[in-house]
Amino acid sequence: MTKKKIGVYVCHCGGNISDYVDIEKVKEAVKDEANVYLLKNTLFACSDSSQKEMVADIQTNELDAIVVASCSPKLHVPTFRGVAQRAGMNPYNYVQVNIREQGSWAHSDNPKGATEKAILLVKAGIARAAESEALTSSKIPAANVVAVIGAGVGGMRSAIALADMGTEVYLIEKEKNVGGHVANFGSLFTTDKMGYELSANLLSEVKKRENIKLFTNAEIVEKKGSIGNFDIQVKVDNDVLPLHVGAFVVNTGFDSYQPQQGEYGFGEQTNVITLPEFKKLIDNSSERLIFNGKAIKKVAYIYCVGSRQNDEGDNKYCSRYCCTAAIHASVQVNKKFKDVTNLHFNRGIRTYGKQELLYEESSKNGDIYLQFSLDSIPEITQKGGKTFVKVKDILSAGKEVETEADLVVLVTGMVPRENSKLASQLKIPVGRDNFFNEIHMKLRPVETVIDGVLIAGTCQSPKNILETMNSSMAAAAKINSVLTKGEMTLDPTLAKINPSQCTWCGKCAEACPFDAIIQTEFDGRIVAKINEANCKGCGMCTPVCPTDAIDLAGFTNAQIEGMIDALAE
Amino acid sequence: MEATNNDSMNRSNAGTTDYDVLVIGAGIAGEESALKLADMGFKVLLIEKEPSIGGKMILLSKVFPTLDCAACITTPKVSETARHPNITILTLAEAESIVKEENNLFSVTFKKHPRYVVENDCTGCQECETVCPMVVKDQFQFNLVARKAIYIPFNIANPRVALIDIENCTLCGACEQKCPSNCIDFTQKEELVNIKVKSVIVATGFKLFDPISIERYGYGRYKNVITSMQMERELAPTRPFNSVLRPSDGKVPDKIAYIFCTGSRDHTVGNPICSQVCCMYSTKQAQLLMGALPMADISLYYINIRAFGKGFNEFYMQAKDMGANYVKGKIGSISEKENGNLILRYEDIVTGKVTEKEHDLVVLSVGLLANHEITKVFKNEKLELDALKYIKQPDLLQSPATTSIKGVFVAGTATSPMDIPDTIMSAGAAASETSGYLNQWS
Amino acid sequence: MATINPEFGKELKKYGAFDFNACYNCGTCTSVCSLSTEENSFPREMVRCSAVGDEDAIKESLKPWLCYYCGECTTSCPREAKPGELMMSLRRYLTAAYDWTGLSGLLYKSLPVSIIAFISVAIGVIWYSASQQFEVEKIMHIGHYFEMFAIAGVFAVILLPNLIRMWYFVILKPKVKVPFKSYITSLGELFVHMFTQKRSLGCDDNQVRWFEHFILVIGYLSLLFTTVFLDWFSATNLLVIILGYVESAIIFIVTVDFVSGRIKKNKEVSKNSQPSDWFFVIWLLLMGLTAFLVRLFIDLKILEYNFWMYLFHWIVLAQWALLIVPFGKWTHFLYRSFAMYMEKLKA
Amino acid sequence: MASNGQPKILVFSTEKISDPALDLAGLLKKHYPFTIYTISVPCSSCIKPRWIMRAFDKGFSGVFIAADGTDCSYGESCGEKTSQVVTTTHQLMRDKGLKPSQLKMAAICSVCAEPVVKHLTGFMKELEKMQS
Amino acid sequence: MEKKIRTVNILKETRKVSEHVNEERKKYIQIRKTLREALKEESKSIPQLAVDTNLPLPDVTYYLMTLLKFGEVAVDGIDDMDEYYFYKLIK
Repeated sequence: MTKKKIGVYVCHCGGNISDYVDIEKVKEAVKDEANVYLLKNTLFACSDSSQKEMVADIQTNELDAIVVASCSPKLHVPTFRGVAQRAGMNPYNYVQVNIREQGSWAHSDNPKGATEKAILLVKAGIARAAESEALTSSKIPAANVVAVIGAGVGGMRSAIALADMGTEVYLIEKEKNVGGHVANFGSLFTTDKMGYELSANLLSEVKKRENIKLFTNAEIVEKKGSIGNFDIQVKVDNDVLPLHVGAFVVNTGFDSYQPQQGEYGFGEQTNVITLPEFKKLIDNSSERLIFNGKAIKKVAYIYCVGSRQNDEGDNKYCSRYCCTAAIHASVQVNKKFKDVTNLHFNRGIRTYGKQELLYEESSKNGDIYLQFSLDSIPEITQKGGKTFVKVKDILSAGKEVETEADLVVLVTGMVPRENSKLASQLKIPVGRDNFFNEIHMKLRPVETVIDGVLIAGTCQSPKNILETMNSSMAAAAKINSVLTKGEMTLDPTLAKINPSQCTWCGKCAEACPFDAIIQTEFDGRIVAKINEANCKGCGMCTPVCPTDAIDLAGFTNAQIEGMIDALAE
Repeated sequence: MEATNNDSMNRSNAGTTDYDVLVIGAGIAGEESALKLADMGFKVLLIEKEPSIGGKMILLSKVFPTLDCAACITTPKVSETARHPNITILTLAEAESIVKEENNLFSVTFKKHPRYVVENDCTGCQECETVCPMVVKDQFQFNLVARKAIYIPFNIANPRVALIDIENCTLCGACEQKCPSNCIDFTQKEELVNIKVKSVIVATGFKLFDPISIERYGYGRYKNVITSMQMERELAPTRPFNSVLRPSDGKVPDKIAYIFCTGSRDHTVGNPICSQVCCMYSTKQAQLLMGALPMADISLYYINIRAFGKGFNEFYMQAKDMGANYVKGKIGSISEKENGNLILRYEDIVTGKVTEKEHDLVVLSVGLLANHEITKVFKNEKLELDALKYIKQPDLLQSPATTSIKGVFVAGTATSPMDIPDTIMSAGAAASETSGYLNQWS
Repeated sequence: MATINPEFGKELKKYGAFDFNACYNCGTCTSVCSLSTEENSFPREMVRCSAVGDEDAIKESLKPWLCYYCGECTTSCPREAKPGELMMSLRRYLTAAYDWTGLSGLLYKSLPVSIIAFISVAIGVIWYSASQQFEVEKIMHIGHYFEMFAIAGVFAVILLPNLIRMWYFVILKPKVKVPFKSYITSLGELFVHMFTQKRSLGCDDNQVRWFEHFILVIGYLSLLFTTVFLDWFSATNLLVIILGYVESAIIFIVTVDFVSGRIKKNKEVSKNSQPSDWFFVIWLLLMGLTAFLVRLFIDLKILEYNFWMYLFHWIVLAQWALLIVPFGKWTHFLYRSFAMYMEKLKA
Repeated sequence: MASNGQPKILVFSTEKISDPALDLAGLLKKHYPFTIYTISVPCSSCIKPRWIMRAFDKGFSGVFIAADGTDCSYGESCGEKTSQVVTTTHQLMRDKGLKPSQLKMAAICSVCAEPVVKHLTGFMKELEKMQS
Repeated sequence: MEKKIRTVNILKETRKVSEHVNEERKKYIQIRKTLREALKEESKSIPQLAVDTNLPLPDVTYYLMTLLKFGEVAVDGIDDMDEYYFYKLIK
């Protein structure tokens, strides 16, 4: 152990600490500890005057480390790290000891015990400070360039948002055309806009911006690197383009659920179609709603097709947008055509939020709603060339009701798009519902565990257009805030591998949730190495190492064991 | 050039702005927008009319569908916001007027209410609370218990410092005598502050529906009819009671009812839309209650279950599997028995019959309402509202965060009811839009 | 199994129903209704049957008659679907459905037809009086007989067959088994409800409405008795004369209140008046008023010079007896009490 | 062993979640034995078995891991990995003749002041019993 | 430490304390005293306290829980039916 000059400050916190903890006793007990060069008590360590005094102490005595025994680190670690920095000391040579929340207050019933505990805690703090290392935050250059994957309306919106914030964008679309599903939509709910208009508007905005490069018929074929510095190969038509990007926004959208052969007569009866097909029919018909040459007077909508399935189906989730989409279609039908009756066979209408107004509008139009449960789904039968739908209606106390229908519309949900290649290239985790998974639904809803790979729109979960736009822009804001400075500061509290001890078993790489452990060569051997850009400093890799070759900065064996020894006294 | 303008004095310092962005409201939407913009390097002023930032979420128990503890999720964000070098936070501050000037700057006047405690000196030791002789209903525990006239709003408040409720203060001065850091200052006065900003984000959130207007439910008259927010507090780790108890007599309830759509989807109270979160928070509370009170029966009276988000339907099915009793039918009326129990009358839609059930605690799943007072603050240009009194989003699908005023953006539940993930996304969108706007500026 | 019939809803709208499609089946209406019980839960079931178009279920149901329209369901309805008004419309619809002549439906659905019918009756009375040279004595005598025969005829030809049809829809067609003895033992129910409307006391709104209604019915029935059997207009007995005055005064005072309520629309029940409702209350009012005046004119001995007064009274009376009683709203008096009777039979 | 002969417990808490719970316990004056000492780490899954063994070697009677559980900001796998650490350490403890019950783990949320105090006082009682 | 100026005296010159506030203060002090008195001998449940103090049940709940919050009382077990907790006085 190298000899260090440590300054120790014990705070009274008014009387919050000193009323229970005998400060003098604490001082007396620790004054002879190794490395203690200076020992003071202070009424309020956090006060301005105390801070100034500390700066002066550090500078005049050339202290190597300081320990402040006061309140919870949650409150004042940044304060005293600031003190250290102002005095020219490395902020990581500062140790805070909590003798208030976990000292005087927790043991206000036992001042003697509180004092005894405070002594050991301060000693442990001193031991930790003695082993503390100066850490410097390293900076890595980061390309303020983002590859947005998928040029549906969400992807285009991400690209525009990023470009407006000053980030360069490569917008990569697998298909020949942009706009995804929405480009083929007519009227969109809760606005008076058309889907194709929205898509065209966005495309013209994309084209207006010089810092967006749009590639269609394009696909990522190779990816290397980490956040700030990814190198990718993009195949555009038949050429392969090397690009350097700082991050990805994955906005690959959804697929419409395709009913199985025979599901509600789909594929067997010609007048059973899906909602997307029906929407096209509405858009393409004028004056009269004609299907297969026959005028349609009664439309039966069957909800939750491919969503909210029971144990036999894959999709347990609710597809969120379909209730509103189907009702919106029925309202369009009423607006556009005379004398068409809409019959909604649903499992409980989920027009959440303002979308409720659409449900109300449709009801007032005279649409009829019938509710069923999964254990008794509507039966579709053919009698004499006519189609009949029969159901036990929950809303009519379980009475069986039947209607003739000219057209049966299956309200199909969203399923995750088949994207396993991209998922494995970018290492995007997939949730139980097979959609891409965010790292935390509320804290970090657009980030994945892989730094620099963000997700937005319906590849994450079913969403309507508004929600897709919000998440697309949120992803743009998040990644721009990381890349905008052109460099990234890495927190120095990272895992460190001692290569001479490492024998590469791969256990650490397996334990790391952030893909931060890579292989490298050392002395002709393969060993593990921390990719600092990805490391979050959680330390999950440290206990799994069979040769104990990994330490977490700030929590090294020496520091923790020093503390344990001190506390065990 | 309009050189003859006589306000050239103002104009001369028009180039100097105090902040790039003013964010009004420091709930999770305001915090998230502020953080993202601050991370991008913009200078942000975040003002909050309450004494603590964190909005409504910081007061919740756990959050659906992950059952994360709400405090665990908000407090890191709260402290990150509080600590960010590019963010200045003012609590107890209310915007008074916002005028858009010809140079596109916004001249903002806000009122800073006195705390009567010097914020930087208070250590949060709560010594003052022990000597204060006056109690008032604790608004942060939704009136289930009392607080003192000098008080720290709640344990995880940020800033965690005391304030004096001067309306209820007896001016005895005991706190001032007791305070170890001498931070109490009765001479503080209300201040009006004028600043200039380049852009504004409105993140003023929502109002909770007050069920007192639905007389049939007896809220306010029947002690054991409480709101879901009160139950939220009863379930929170920093709860007002030692356990989940009913307010009439401190009994551990064993037949609890939830009444969905209280104040939502209801024209009679003027709110025809669905509040988007009540089904799920009630389902969450049901799960938590089944954990806390294993013997209790929980019945949830609903119209439709809106379990639409990621993992929501699965969460709802899980609650059913755990034994939550979902009953289709809205409660028509409640009557109180002598022992404080409540009789609920409803039509069981499945059977089509009027039914009466007795419960010993009733929770009203109250909805969200628009909080539109902020529009009054905008003086020369109109911040438009939609038909439901939420902030209007003129370009809903293409630029959801823009408003009727250029340079003013909107985030979170100020636009519509929404859950926490949607709020965070909406706040991100507002940050993105604001950043794009500010980049054009230079 | 019922067949969904969207057309039925459109038909109902002609009887005054509106917005009931807005219902999202929360059941608030049923649970706030103080008359709704576990055995007889309404109005949502009726709203539902109307939306789905289950005509048979409605014809078979007595529930529309069990509702006394306090309006609580409508004011509490979160979707503004006006269940109370739907129940009112169903009563009109059922009145038409029970009526074998089909005239009720015609009059309910078409205001022009109603007006033509009223004018025709008026012309008939005037034409007849003209043919009698407007001779007061003679015409009053005939008027008295007309009254007696109209009552008997309308009852025998229209109302009785209609009641039998009601019984057919409610009991016979759905094959409800009723022991014969019940028909007799339940009669008490019929008369109690016919003369007291006891059930409406269960409504939450107030007792004043019941009381008004009660004295109106009593006033009306006793005036009928006084004019027909005691021959009030020719009576010399002071007691009978005073009785008639009191009764007619009661009728027009109460109906003035009813009419002004419908004008002011201050209660839910009076917010959505249909022509049939107006005809009913106004004609009642006119009957009370004109009867009072006719007798007054007699007592003042000025009727002879003011024959128009009696003519006017007779026109009102004829329209009442030939249109409103058999085909109009008057029938609710019978159907409501028979509904309670049949309800008892079914139990 | 502390001066009063009470068993000593070493608590590993996590900086963002369970340590705040202990802070809150103090704030709420929820008392627990003073011979409970805390070392705070970023995530409970970074605790090395050798540290725990060191604590036993040096005289601690019990070690308590206040884990993050599902709230952990480093991802869902935290709980599982922390359990792995406990399993590994249990093996080492058995080899040394220590009882597995001397090492405890529980998920503690950031405001779980009451539960954590309950856990710790309960653990202390168990250890006292074990000693006597 | 030096005693600084009592700023409350400055405010007192311009501000009056409302009647309502004084009443509420008295009420609290009174109820607090009553509850503490009632708990002196043994722990009690809320219904028992209501009987002993003649205070309405909801008031007992509200003020007792307030005392619990301020750390003046603590939970002391629950009755056999698991319905009502007992509360004891601290110190």
